[in-house]
Amino acid sequence: MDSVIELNDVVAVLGQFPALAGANLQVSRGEIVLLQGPNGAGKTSILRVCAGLLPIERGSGRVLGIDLVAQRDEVRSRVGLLGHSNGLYLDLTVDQNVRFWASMVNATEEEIVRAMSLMRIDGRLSSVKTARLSAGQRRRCALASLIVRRAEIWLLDEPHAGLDAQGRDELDIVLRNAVFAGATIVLASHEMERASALATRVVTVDGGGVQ
Amino acid sequence: MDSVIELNDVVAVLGQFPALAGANLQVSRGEIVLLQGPNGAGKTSILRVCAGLLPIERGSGRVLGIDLVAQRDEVRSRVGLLGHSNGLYLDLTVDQNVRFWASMVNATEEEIVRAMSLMRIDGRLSSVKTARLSAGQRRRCALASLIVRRAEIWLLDEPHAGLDAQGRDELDIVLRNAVFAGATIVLASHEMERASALATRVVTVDGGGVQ
Amino acid sequence: MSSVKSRRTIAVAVARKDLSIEWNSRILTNQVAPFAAIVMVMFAFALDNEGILQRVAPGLMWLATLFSMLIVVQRSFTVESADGALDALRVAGVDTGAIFVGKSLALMVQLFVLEILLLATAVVLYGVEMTAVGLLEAFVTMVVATAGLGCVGTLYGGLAAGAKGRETLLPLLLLPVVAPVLIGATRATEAAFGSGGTAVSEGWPWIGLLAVFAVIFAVAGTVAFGPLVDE
Amino acid sequence: MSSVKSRRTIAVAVARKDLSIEWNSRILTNQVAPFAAIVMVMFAFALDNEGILQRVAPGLMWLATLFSMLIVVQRSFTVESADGALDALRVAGVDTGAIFVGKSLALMVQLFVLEILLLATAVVLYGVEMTAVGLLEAFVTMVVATAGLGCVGTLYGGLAAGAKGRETLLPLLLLPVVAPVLIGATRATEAAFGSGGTAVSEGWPWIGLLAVFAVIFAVAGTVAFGPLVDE
Amino acid sequence: MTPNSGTGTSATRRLGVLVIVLVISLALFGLQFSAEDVVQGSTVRIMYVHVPSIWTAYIAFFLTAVCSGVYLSRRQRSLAWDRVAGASAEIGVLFVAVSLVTGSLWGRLTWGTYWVWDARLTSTAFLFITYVGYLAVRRLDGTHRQRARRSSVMALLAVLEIPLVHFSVNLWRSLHQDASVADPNAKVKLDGLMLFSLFLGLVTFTLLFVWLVLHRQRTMLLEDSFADRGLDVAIAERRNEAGVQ
Ligand code: HEM
Ligand SMILES: Nc1ncnc2c1ncn2[C@@H]1O[C@H](COP(=O)(O)OP(=O)(O)OP(=O)(O)O)[C@@H](O)[C@H]1O
Ligand SMILES: Nc1ncnc2c1ncn2[C@@H]1O[C@H](COP(=O)(O)OP(=O)(O)OP(=O)(O)O)[C@@H](O)[C@H]1O
Ligand SMILES: [Mg+2]
Ligand SMILES: [Mg+2]
Repeated sequence: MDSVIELNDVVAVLGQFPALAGANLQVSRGEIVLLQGPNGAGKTSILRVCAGLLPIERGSGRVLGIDLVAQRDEVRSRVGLLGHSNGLYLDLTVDQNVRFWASMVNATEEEIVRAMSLMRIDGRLSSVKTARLSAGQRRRCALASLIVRRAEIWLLDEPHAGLDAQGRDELDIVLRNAVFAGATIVLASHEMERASALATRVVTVDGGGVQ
Repeated sequence: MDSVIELNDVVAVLGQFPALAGANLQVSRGEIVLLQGPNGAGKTSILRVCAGLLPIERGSGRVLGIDLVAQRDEVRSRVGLLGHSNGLYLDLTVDQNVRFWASMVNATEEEIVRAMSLMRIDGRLSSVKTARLSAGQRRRCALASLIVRRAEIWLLDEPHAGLDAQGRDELDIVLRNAVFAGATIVLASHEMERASALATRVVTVDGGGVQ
Repeated sequence: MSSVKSRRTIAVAVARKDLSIEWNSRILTNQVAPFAAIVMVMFAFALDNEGILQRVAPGLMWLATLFSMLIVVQRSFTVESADGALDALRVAGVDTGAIFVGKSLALMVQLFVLEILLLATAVVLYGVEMTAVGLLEAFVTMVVATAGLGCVGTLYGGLAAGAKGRETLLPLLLLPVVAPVLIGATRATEAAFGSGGTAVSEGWPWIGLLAVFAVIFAVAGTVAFGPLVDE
Repeated sequence: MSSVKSRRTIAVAVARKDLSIEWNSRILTNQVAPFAAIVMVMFAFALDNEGILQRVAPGLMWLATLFSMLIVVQRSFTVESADGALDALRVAGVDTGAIFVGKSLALMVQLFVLEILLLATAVVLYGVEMTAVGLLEAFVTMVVATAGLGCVGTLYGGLAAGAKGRETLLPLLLLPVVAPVLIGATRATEAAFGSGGTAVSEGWPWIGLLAVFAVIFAVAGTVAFGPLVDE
Repeated sequence: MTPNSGTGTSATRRLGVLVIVLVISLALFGLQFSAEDVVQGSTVRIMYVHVPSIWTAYIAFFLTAVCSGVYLSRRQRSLAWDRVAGASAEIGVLFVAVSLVTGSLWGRLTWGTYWVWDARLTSTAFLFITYVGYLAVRRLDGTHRQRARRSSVMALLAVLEIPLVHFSVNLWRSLHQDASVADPNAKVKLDGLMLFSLFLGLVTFTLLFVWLVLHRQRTMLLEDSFADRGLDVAIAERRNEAGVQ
């Protein structure tokens, strides 16, 4: 099956507010789709819907052929999400964090080590509580935890935010390799130059819909 | 007096760790200095030292001629800091937040209105709890609260993060105007293109020191 | 910033801010008050078979107040540190004494509301009866005790607000310090309730004690708050 | 993910994670335990004039446990939602039943440690004497009661974890449910302490009741946790 | 929603009339025809409200649980079940409240106090709180389906408390009447007319309950569709945000 994500006129509400007011999106395997648009447009919401976190109020959606309305939970085990927040346990060390998420998908030791060295959080940092890390180091830790998941679909919300110049380049390489290995990527970003260079397709989100 | 910030061999510790290991920095009035460097280099720490938040362990520093070791609290009322976190009260509405910070420096109603419309958080958003805002909208709210402070020195930690394309341009204008009105700006950023275009001088931070 | 007028405006602004946070989030009414009520119900349930409820009602009421106070204080400083607002407040360079006064006021208002509720609960659940004078005395007790609790709570809360490890100190620091308030307020309220045949007049000396406590910590707080919250 | 083995590994991983968070932050040992201890001291303060302490000791011990439990449960889900880890956990698509088991286990361990401390405190403060059999019974009571509390705490804590408004529910939801535990455990412990001349043998039926409670909520939790934490 | 159409149908109107008739006759039997109690005198008449109301509450909560179970078990879940569950719980809470009030009044007369921390009284109070909590859970923000899913789980747990209330008197020594009517192998202490009035009360309250639930769940249906209507407007506004900035 070709299109791994398809949203049809999806409406999703936060509180009373329709963060998505009829959004349509088709993504086929191997694409790197960039969602761009003004603040509050609905990018994060789209990613959360695709991850099966935000329920669909109206309309329909399928991810990897699984219905987002009926079987949201099935979807989750097959996608990986990096949100605005890092999803770390701040009282655990870098090492403990990555290993915990790894154990959720029983990743091999060797994968863990590779992910951590890729994100350069091995060595001194590995034994520091994530609460004490600098902003960028925390982002790296989150990315490492994501890498070990080997997800089929990567949903990334401003993945470059906080990373230093070198980190950004490294991340791009990681993402390209992931796609090369069969993954599909949807990312939201405001850094047009870099992100559009990475993306195979750019989609504009605004007013809770896709233009 | 010409140089508004000067740090001499400043050592500052977080927990046991020397986040700054002998940093030197001179900034003269009207400059826009960009701190750039790898994650964990010490950019945030430098800004926090200049804001009088992080105490100086060794070495000496003066801001606006005030000694950072002896009279840290004097410094504070004259600088404005935007950190990685926004410093908002998440249970208050956008409007309540901005007005609170405004009342700390008794800013005029007219200034408040201007700041909020500059950051485009007036209208619908002004009555939404900041907890419910999107990442970028929250950043805008923080910037509005900063603008009303009319500080002499602006210390900005990745001010562009999360802002949409238009917001970034608007912010640059705001900063240039502030400098035009006599302020001095030190900002840390990883977005070299945009930040270095804005800055009058670029400084590289690494290993807790300034190269 | 140092002129008296502006200090007052800042204190007011801070107090209003804390209260509107409470107003928006309703933590006190929806979470703390039920918790306190539950504490008292549980007491009643665990102790009633002894039939001593009326006699210990005042003690229980003030215990419940203290536990709830822990939550309120922690909350009052969590909102500051949640998104780094405390830093912003420090950098705002406003007089820390004013901040202390503002936060204490807000805390007092919340505690007072809470105590009114608890008093009502005690009357209903524990079948307390009071004379007019007793009611007045209970009221004065609550006002004075609250003043003290507000100050000491803010003072130590500020200390606990800073770096991570510190917050673990709050209950440890706070409860011993407020023990005198517990005793004083309990005795005064016993007099007000006439529990165990105590006369209303016996209450006033205790209220005096509470007043002294309040004054001490009001002064101490205004002076010491700045250095404490500061890293 | 659904094979039994992997479910077990996940439950273990989650439990270990929660426990090492506790180990790193020491909230339980530095904050909750002292709190609970102080609670019991305060009880001693507030009630001692009656000399009824020994008789109500069991009730007080379990009250203190319940209050502490509220804090521990809230904490156990704050760490999840602080940096959005709960979302990450949901997206990890692991069996929610396993998560429930894991978090419950961690909670039980913490509660049990706490109860040991409280029991010791009770023995010291309230001068409780126990026979060997009594001690055994007290021990069994604690194990069974803790199992129940762990499950129900995790279940409702999960419900309270999500969006803002919810957390305010926790005390409201938890109180009526744990009331039976409070009663059962208190009575059983009374028997163990021999408070008010109750015979040790009287305790066992209550322990049975506690066991039933534990089983019900263990099953309910494993099934219902998913739907509840889910947005 | 046209103004003249309400939540009633001819059926519910007939039911309503029947309920009114029954209430009147219950008043007559309870206050007039039935004899005084040997010990309690006239105060026993409170029983004809106190007991039926709590039993009706039991019925209501069982209904809530059943509907919730059905909602969860069905393949394609219909919110109708959830609405009935919610309505029934609301009315149930109402009836528990009635029985709490009448009970404590009765207690004032017979035990000389409104409230004692007796097993049944307390467990009843807890039952009340539990379902107040259930209603609070229903009011949490979220979509209708989220509401349905959460609350039905809650309902299935909460219903377990009813046996606790019922048997509380046997579990713990208690001031309160033990199951004298409900329990089969008890020699019924009540004379025929009293018993009749009691069951008349039960029938009356049950029908009253049915009548109320029918209306309530219809108003809920209207509320939900009204909320959806509001959403349509919000969606239109949201779409217009596009491009304005
Ligand atoms: C606030 C006070 C009271 C509460 C909360 C209360 C609660 C209840 C409850 C829950 C039941 C249903 C028992 C069952 O069948 O499961 C009940 C039944 C009954 N109550 Fe009360 N009650 C109260 C006061 C009283 C008083 C003061 C009396 C009379 C002295 C009384 C007499 C009865 C009788 C005769 C029944 C029916 C017996 C039976 O269970 O079959 N109640 N009450
Ligand atoms: N409870 C609420 N009340 C009103 N508006 C809300 C509420 N919750 C969310 N919103 C709005 O819904 C939108 C959420 O959009 P979303 O977070 O997807 O934006 P985004 O495209 O990710 O923006 P950003 O680029 O800033 O991350 C925001 O406009 C926010 O203001
Ligand atoms: N308690 C601690 N133990 C060990 N290392 C610590 C501790 N606290 C802070 N650090 C280290 O101190 C440094 C803090 O640097 P700082 O936050 O200034 O970096 P930065 O230049 O702002 O980085 P970024 O670009 O990611 O924001 C980080 O390397 C962090 O790992
Ligand atoms: Mg976003
Ligand atoms: Mg930084």
